Amino acid sequence: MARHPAAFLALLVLLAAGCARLPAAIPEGSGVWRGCLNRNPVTLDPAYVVTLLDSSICALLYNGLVRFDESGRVVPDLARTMPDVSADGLTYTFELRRGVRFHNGRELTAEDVVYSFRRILDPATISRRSWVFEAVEGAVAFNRDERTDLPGVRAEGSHRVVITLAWPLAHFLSLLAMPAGYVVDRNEVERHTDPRDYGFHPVGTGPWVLESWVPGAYLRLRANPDYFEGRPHLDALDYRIIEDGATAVAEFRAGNLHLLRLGPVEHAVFQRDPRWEGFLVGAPDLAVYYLALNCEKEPFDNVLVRQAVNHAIDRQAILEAVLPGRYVLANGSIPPGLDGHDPHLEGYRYDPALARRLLAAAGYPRGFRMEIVQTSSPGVLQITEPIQRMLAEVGVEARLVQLESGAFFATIGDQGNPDCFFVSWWADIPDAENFLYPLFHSRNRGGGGNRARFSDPAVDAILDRARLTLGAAERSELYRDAQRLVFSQAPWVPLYFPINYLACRPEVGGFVACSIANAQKMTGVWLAPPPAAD
Amino acid sequence: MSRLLELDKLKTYFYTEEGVVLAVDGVSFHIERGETLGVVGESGCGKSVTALSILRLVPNPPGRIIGGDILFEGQSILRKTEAQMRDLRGNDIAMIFQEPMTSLNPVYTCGEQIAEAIELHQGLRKREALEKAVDMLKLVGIPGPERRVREYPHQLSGGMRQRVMIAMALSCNPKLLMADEPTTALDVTIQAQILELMKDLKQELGMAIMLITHDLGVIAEMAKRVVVMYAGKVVEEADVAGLFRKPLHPYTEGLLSSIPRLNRPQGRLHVITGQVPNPVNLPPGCRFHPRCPYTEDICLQREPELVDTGGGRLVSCWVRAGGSRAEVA
Amino acid sequence: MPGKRRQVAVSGEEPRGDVLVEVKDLKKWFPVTGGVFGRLVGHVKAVDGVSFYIKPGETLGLVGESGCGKTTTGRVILRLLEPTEGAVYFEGANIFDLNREQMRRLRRQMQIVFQDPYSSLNPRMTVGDIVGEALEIHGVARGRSKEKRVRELLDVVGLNPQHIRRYPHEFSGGQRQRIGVARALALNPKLIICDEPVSALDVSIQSQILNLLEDLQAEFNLTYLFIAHNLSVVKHISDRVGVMYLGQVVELGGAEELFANPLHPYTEALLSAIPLPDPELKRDRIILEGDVPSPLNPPSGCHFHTRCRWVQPICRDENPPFVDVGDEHFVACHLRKTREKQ
Amino acid sequence: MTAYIVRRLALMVPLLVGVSLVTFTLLYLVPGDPVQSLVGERATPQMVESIRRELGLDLPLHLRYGRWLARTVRGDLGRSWATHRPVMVSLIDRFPITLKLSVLAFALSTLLGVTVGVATAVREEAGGDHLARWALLGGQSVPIIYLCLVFMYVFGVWLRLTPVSGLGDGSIRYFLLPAGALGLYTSVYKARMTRSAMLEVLRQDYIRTARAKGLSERVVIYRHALKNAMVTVVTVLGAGLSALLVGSVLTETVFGLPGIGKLQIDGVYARDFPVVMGCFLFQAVVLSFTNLAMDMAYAWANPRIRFD
Amino acid sequence: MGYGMDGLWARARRRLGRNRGARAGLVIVGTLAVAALLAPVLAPQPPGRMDLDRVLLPPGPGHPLGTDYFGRDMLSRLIYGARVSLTVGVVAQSLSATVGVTLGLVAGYCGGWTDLVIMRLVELMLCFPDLLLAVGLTVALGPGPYTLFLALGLVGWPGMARLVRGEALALRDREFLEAARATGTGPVRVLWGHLFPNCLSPVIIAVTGGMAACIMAEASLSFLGLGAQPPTPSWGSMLNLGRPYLHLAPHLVIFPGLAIALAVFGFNLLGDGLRDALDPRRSDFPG
Repeated sequence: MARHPAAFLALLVLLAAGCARLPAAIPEGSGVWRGCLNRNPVTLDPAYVVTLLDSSICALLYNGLVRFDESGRVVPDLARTMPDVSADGLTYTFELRRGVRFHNGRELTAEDVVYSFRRILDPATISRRSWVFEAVEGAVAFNRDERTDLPGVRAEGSHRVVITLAWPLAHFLSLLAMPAGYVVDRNEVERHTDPRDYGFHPVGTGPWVLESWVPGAYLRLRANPDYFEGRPHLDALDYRIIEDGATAVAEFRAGNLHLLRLGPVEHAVFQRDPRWEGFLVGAPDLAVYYLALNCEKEPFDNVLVRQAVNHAIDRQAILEAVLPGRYVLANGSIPPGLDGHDPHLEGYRYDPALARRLLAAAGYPRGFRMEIVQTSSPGVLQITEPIQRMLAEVGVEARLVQLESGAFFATIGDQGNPDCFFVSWWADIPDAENFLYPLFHSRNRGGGGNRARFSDPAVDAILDRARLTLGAAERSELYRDAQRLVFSQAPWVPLYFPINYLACRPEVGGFVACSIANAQKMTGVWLAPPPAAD
Repeated sequence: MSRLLELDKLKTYFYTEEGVVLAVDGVSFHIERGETLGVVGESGCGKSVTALSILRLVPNPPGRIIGGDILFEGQSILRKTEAQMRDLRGNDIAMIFQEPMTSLNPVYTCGEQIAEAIELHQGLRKREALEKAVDMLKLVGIPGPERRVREYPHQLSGGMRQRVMIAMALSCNPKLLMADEPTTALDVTIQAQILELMKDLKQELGMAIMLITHDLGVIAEMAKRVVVMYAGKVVEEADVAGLFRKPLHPYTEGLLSSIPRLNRPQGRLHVITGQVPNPVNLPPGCRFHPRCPYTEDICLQREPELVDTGGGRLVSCWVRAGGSRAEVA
Repeated sequence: MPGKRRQVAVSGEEPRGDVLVEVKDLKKWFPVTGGVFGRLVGHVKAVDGVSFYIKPGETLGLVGESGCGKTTTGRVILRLLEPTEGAVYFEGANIFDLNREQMRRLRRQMQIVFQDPYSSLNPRMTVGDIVGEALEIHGVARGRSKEKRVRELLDVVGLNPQHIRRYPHEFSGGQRQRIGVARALALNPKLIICDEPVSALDVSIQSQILNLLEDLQAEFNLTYLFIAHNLSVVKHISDRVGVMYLGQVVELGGAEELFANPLHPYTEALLSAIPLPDPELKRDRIILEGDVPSPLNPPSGCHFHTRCRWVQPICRDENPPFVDVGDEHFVACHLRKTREKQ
Repeated sequence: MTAYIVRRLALMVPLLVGVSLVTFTLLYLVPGDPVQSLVGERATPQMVESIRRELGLDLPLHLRYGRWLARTVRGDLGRSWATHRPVMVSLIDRFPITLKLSVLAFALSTLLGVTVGVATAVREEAGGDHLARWALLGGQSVPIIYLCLVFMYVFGVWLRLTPVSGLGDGSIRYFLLPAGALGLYTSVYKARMTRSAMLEVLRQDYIRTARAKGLSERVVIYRHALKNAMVTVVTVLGAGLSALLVGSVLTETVFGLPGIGKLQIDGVYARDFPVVMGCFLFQAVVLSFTNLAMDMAYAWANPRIRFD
Repeated sequence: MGYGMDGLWARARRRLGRNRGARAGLVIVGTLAVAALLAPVLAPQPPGRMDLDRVLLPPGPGHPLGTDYFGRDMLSRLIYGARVSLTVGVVAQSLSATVGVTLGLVAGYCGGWTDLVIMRLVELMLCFPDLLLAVGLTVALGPGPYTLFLALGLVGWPGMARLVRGEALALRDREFLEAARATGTGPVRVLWGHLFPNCLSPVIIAVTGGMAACIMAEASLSFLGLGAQPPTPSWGSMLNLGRPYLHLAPHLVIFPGLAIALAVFGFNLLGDGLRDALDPRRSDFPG
């Protein structure tokens, strides 16, 4: 997954928060949740979801075979239990819950699961997420229109689904928990003359039913009374679409929103306000912000230069100035909280003199000129402007090239060849694999995720091996090794793992923040009768 | 019975960026009931401002009536309230202007514009007023008045518009009609029509007319008495015949001899030398002295008074009338 | 073409040799568009078949009421407007046959003085630039010598040569008109078209300019085409006078003769309409009824027939020829003979 | 009159073609492949290729334009590349929002602008009028986004007189603040135009005529002068209304009103070709019709103008 | 009337001097221009100097207007920002004035087909909403100072062309132009030597107003992330980058906002004053 940081800003990644004091009994049907989204969702069809925001809304409407719980662990969802996995790790057998009904009342069967997965891989669908299932037997050929059957996904009877993989994949279940693994109703999809219209009329099995969606204005979901885990506490979820951060703050202050995702500055403001003490919560996001250096392009094809750049930047000072209390300094790419995160990994310390020496050694005693490509959001500039200044101090003249996001992603992808760029990577799945394989495997250079165009056969070998390794401890060790190896060659200037803060209105209860976008189902949230307004 | 209108040393000044313009500077004359008085002078001599002062319509700022008095039927106009003034305007004293093209409001029909004054001053309903407007158009000789009353000014020719203006001015039977260059913008043949119309109407309605013009021909044809103005002052006042037979003031004299004549043979034209003085920077003494062929020392120093030389002829000139040295002294 | 073609009786096909300018059957129609796609709906026949000539050194006056086409005639003769039809011979050459460069050279020979002394001088230029521009364009004089010549010209027209750096608005109307005359004189032209040069001026200034024009004519042997609506002025300054009505010259003759003995009913009416500054003079006036018809759709036959008190059936159908009744007195009227008999 | 309207409508055709060509070219020049924004991060070249084919991006330029034109002529503006929503549906959904906002803002700014314009023209030197004029000028000097924020906090958060932002149920209440900010913002220009038109008119002879008739100053100003001044002001007002109608992006963004302007700017960012083309075309049509309407209003106000 | 006075410009100057608003506008604009020109002298610090230990300081000694999130001196940045903001205005307005005046003059003077073609083009351009056209151009060309100039310049010219054409049409039949042609002046010289100087006052007024609009537009584009590019501080970008700090460190928003408001206010006042002063129809003495 991992869409741009600017586009995604909203409610999704929520924090373990105990806002309202727990009452004796949770009131049933306790009202309407008022939330906000910072953009209009693009689509609610799991086959086309690419943004975190769409993903988080889909999570409310749909279920997959498995899902992430609030801490990011994979737990059964439509499946009654965790699947049986064959010893070779290739065959997964899922027993479905009985009596699960779509919002239209029809009962879900194994065929629906098969249809949904096939649909993702069907070349006619042109799904953006076919790679999720690429390990499934026959998937690649099916997706390329080279065969018409998909042997890897089968229904056995009405309530058993068997998936066979072409190669073992340790994090396969995590992939299934992504929106691409959500189950849709075939009839509902095919009802529309243009199947793409389904995206506006989603019908799933989830705890919430889409009631209305006025694009650009709001989205209203009502509780699904027949939800298989029981009806949610709240009656409905109202999500207003508020793009301007300042407007959202105004609405929150006016009492019109229950939850506000705080920017660094709002965070500081709310923190100083005693009224909000105890209603602010922070939790790390599964993401990493970094400055990528183009390893294929002069002068960054020289590891000494890359190391010099790393030494030239006082990351700690910058982050402390602009994101106090909102970051964990990153020395690698795997965020804390994931298996494989290495707290002992040593970063490049700030040492301009050393940086200059390295540059001289690399043949650039008087520095060089470069461009830092970035998007044009204010938060980004706050990081890159001081970087620009620090680089200037070691003789590297960096020009900041601000592109709006469309041009930015084209430039850092296959269509451009930038020197260096500032970007972030957000977890698709809470797995270390997601922070190494797409980012550093030479197979994924460019558009595939490895935008620094880093390439090292040794790293490739470890990553390939890790993907096939099923033992958790062993995998974790491999990823630690890979990370150490990668960062010894400094393809990035890793900056930080973000910590997100939310402000909750006091009447909110049972809200638990999640680090992964589609883990939040909003089923446990309730509202106490509101105290005096702010 | 008092005179219809009497101006007594009227002074209207304009306070502009360039300085104070003495547009009307101590003007005195009178108009009898039913009489046609011609006011003649060149542009900037103050004749239009005099007329506007009588209606108290001098734009303020920058203009202001700062002295003298205007008596209409024996009552001071300057002491009237604005409401009383509005009763007077268009009702007792009406005015028509030089440019029939621009003097009518382009967005209202002729009928509406005539009826407006009738409604206001005679308290008629709109429909009655419009009927009266048709009568007025008939009176001023506009063919098809029922149709014309619904037409806009731009649909009429210049001559027709001036007739509408006259109809509007006469709609409330004013005692005094002030006509400010009523035919200057019109062609000769149309001018003849309008002048003829004004003569007829005067005979019919019996109002007094104050005819302001620079055209001595028009004066000769229309007026009984003439006032000649120069640089904000009256320089001569006379009956028409007398003025044309023997002008007293050197300015009047020069004016009369400098126009080409159709009906008499003429050699080289006589010329009044120099320019009309700058109204902000008037010459001392007699304002005409820099252009006057008869200038004496006193003309440079003291302004002459308007003196009666007998037979209803008044002139303000040191040379021709002695300028009332005795009186001033 | 609507109506019958007017017969031209001024001269034959060849240009006359003894004249400076000859205008032959000149027409200037302005197209009028309207309708859904800007279709041509008609023409304003501003000048509709005008013929006359001007002899060197004389002043030809052209009078008529507004919209009669006298100003347009002047503009077409200068080729400021392109004619619809007809020819203008200047010293024997048809100016409409000249190319740009030839025309540019010819412009030195003919100049114009405008009516409005306010709008005819560029308010953003100094007097020196206004008068001297022609000198510069035609490469006559530049820099010092230009300035010297401009000062001379200012002196000639009675302005203070010291004022060369002043702007037009710093002058009075009469002085501005003098600047306009100086500009016209700059290139020593043979012909000056005076388009209502005194009608915007005060009476006392008018005579100054008229005298100036007469003096200059004598001094530089100028030829004038004097366009005006004021008959007194035209009579005073002209040797011969043409009277225009609705795009046509209806009568043309020696000034004294024409005013003493008008042959066309329009001329007659025009003359009697002028108020004379002579209160003791009693005369009968001919008051013309109604307005001048629109040049967009002039009356058939004789254009004047709608307002003529002598109108006959023939006048409605046939445009009268413009004929010489002797002594270079031309008139276009069917009834001339009939009335003479009366 | 009918003929005139027909003519104006006929003239719209080349205009629309022109607009579409310019937009098309501009879009073509925009760097950054739309596909990149559609596929997300982990795209295989094969996936990119199939999306390009789906969108017709593999075709040469003139064919793409031709296809678009052929479809548009049939009244089909296509579907958004990003959301797949039919562009026509989006336009129809969003136009009422923009319309409400702009008509309200227009009414407000006209009222405010004309009042202040007349007041300052009639009493040129008086203190109170100057104050009003300066206040308007001051209001316009604040960038509109901040004006919006101030309105939001004052009326929405502190006084709680109006909703803070958003579309709500679409009732007028929700449009008061944005229309207020926008109206205040655009009234300065109108005040200025009204003032100079009034000053011009007050110099005219017919005003003197009206006064000479004995009409009261109020009648002279409001009946005789204002109607004439409006003749000139109407054209300016029209420009203002069309500017509002085609979207006030910033206000819509800040107040979270999904209007045409917002749709369009999002389209530009996403390189959502059908949306952008559709929006510009739609705006050109709206502009043409407003201009036509304004010309009619002008003709109505000004009897000198008659068509044909 | 109208003689014995000094030049038209002198009168305009005097009227400007008498107009309180215009005087204030002139002072404001003049001050800003001087600040922009003398930025290196006036600014207490280089605009880019960071001090990460002294961030978000409120106004006080040492930093009269406080510091921003990098500890940069706000006053210095504002002074340098004047350069960008005014340059954007000047360059964009020069561009649109050049194009607009040329096309407007040609259209108005030549008439006929030329006029038709140019005016259709103008109408076409006017079909694009200003801000959206600027956004489109900026996105197409990539943000940057030149893009900003070009985008704002291109947005402005059709209005200017229409204005100048109207002016030229009104002047086209004035006799002084005929006089120029009668002396054999070529069309180019008539256009630029005679016609242009007489259209100058409305152009000056429009440019003054346009300056205000440009400063505003730069702020709007910054709001959309398309404004001036760092490290060059422009008021618009300072305002936009400071916006999140509205509650925490309001001086980050207030001062650039004030600067913009002041500049816009100044230019508008000046424009209004110029309109009154240069309007040739305004005279104080009737007839």
